[in-house]
Amino acid sequence: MESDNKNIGWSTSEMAQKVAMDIYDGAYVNLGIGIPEMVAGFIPEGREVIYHTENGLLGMGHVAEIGGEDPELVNAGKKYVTAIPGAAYFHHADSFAMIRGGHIDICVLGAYQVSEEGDLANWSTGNPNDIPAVGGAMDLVAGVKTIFVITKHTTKTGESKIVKQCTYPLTGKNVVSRIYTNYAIIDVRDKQLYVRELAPGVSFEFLQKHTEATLNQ
Amino acid sequence: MESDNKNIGWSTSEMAQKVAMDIYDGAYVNLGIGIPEMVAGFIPEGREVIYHTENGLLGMGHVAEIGGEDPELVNAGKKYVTAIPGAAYFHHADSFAMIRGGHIDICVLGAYQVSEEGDLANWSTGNPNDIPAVGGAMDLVAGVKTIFVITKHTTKTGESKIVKQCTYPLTGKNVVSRIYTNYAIIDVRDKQLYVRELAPGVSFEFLQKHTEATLNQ
Amino acid sequence: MINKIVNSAKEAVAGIFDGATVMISGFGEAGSPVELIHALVDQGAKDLTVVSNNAGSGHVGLAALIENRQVKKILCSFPRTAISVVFPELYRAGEIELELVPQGTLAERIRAGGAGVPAFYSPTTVNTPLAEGKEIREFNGRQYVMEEAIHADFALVKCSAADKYGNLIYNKTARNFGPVMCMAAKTTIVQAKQVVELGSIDPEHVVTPGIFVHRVVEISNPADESKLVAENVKYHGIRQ
Amino acid sequence: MINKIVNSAKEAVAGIFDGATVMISGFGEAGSPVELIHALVDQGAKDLTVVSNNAGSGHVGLAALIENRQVKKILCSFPRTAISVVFPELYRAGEIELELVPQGTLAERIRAGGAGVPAFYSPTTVNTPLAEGKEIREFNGRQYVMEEAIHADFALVKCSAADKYGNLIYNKTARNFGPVMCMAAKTTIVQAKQVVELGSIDPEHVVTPGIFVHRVVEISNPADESKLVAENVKYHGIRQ
Repeated sequence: MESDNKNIGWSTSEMAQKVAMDIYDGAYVNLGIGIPEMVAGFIPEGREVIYHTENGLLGMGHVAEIGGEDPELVNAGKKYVTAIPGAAYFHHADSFAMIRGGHIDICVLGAYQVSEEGDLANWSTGNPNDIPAVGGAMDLVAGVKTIFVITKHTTKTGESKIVKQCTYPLTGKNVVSRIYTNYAIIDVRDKQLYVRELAPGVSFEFLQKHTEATLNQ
Repeated sequence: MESDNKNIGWSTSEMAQKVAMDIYDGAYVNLGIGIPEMVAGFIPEGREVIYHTENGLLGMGHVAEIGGEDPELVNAGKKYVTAIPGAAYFHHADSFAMIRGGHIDICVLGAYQVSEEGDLANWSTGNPNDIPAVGGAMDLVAGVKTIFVITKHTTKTGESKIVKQCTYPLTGKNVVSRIYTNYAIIDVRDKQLYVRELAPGVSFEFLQKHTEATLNQ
Repeated sequence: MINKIVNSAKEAVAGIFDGATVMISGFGEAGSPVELIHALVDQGAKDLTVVSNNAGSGHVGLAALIENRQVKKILCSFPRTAISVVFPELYRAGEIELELVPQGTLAERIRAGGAGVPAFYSPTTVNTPLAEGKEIREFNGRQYVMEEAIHADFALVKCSAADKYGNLIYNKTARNFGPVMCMAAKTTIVQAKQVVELGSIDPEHVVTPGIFVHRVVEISNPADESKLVAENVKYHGIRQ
Repeated sequence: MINKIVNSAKEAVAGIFDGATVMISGFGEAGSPVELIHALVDQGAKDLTVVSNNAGSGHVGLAALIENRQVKKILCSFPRTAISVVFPELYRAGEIELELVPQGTLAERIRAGGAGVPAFYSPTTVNTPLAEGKEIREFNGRQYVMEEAIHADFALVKCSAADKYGNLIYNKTARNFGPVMCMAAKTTIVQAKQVVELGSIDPEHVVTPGIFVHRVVEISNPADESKLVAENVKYHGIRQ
């Protein structure tokens, strides 16, 4: 496939902003490490969202200011963070009870691959030289009510990340609700993909051409 | 069988005192409702014992003084109690994690029947007119390291409570370690009963005569 | 914006439907949400399945709910108390069902419901009549019984203080089943002795994080249920 | 009389034997009991199975224990960090075993170990390679995997304050695995930033009740592990 066209589609910030628009007032949200963390910066005015970080904090605030870092107050990505008034600390089993028990409303995660049926692969490329590491990803996709994926539409080498079948080891099967890429927002419904919104300059045909999976309009 | 001879053996207080003698310094102890509660009054000087009450308190103190009762500070028998310095409150799942997880050292319970093999029946007489109620008894016998039973040797009608096989519904199988009655202290070892101590005026023959189960000297 | 505080017990119990499963906190009178239960008596939902450690005392609280014939079935560990009169009468008359569950199993099954664990193994009840019909399985040479999670549509819970996010703290042994019940219900309804400002509960001291709580009503002078029972007060609901 | 306070980290880790299973608290550097781990490096017990969320960073703490070839196997959710060098090298050389466990499953398996639950069912890992070889079972139309409890001979845990009964409180997100690890070990060894008088921890605020704790040592100025890692400090033990 041809490589990513840099001139069309959304920037990473715009993608994060699109995700933020879909996070409703009062939602309990867990943001994955990396690009998903950017979403918090774009929540529209007037919406109150409570962030859960699986290492034991509900009511995570912004990243700690320089000089205000506490090595015992970190998020799941081990960044120094803060806690808002009304926050709560708890231990790991209680934290994952929130996740597994279906109490978290939305989780935003990155992806290596998402399949037509909403399968997600985001923890291992299957490369035997990599050290296997899973963290909380499998717990999140199994437990959180709604899983949003935010990812570049294609890999650096131009391959589609939205595939018929994941070739990388799965994080979870039939777990993704919506995919936000630089080209489009795509819903997963009844094990099929429906394009919800196209980025400026992206046509359905262009999108399908850059997508291995079958898309519906 | 002939009825209980009131003139020989230990009083209930003496039985409780005998149990107390076997509670070692530093033990975490759960006392059942009723006569077992008396044991706390007889712990020898110099021994520090921490009492667990399954409704969510470790470090239970004495019964509340008149006027000092707090309806939200009760023990498993719903008596108003106090908490010692160094106490901790917790919820029911954590409380029974202590029990089921084998963290409580000793539990002292009453009994309807104890069998030769250490089976305990103490929650139901099987009478269909009784309202069935089990509370925490089955959890305690399944989880606590050492189960002591304190009970009159015979029923009001003179029947042995230490039996070959329990006829009442079981609380647990092979769970009792030691039985304290008004006539004797009896160990359960390898599914057999061994007399450990006889009350004043009680001979082994007298004891066996009042005991359905086979006793070993 | 997030504000879980409602203005009355009536508002708090709104929407509890006929046939719902309702968890009710408390160990005997300690921690029993009397005002919420009485609001449910007034509200009138029936054919309820109630999950609670006991089956009520006297003629108030859970006993009043049972006496008002709103409860079809109860799951509890100890329905018999010195002053329980309502449940025993209906039970003997075959007018209320009972599922007897050991106290620790009850607590753990509720926690499992809240923690997304559908079933677990427990040593409790093995070789007793309460294990009948349940799967027995051996781990490391010991037998265990499989116990399934308990979920509820609603939980009625009493706590000492709450904030508008629904963070809760409790008082002494009135904590008991509250925290696990908050976790296991679709809609958790709490009566708090005090509603406090956001941030006044130290995040280290929160017992129930707000994520588990949906509605909070301040009942600043809750009735002492044990006193009501001792005084033989009867609650018949505001409609009678 | 009950007094769980010991005088040194060395005394605290005494008796940890070759082949023991050792749980180590911490999420990355937060909550990692560095001084206790270094005392264990000094003590020298080997062939250890370690249960910890990560596999250490830099050349201190858990990484130093691994580098000193005391660890045969590790159970963790995330052995790979930006600055983990020791584990990856030994793992690629086939000199250390890894059991990869999802973070929530790890926490729940440890809690199960402490709570007397030999196994439970979880939706996590179903249809993934990490469920391979595990029992799958359906409840209410959904598939779950059976997970077994994890127990340990010892737990090394860091907390913020402790009293002589072993009651513990923690600091912020350094709490993480501490409370469940305290429950699941035969001997729980704790380093506290402060040892306080009995009664100075409010019974409502205790996070780990003393029953789960066996030895406490005060380390009033614990190293900031993240700083040691950043400065590339290497801990080789006092014998070298």
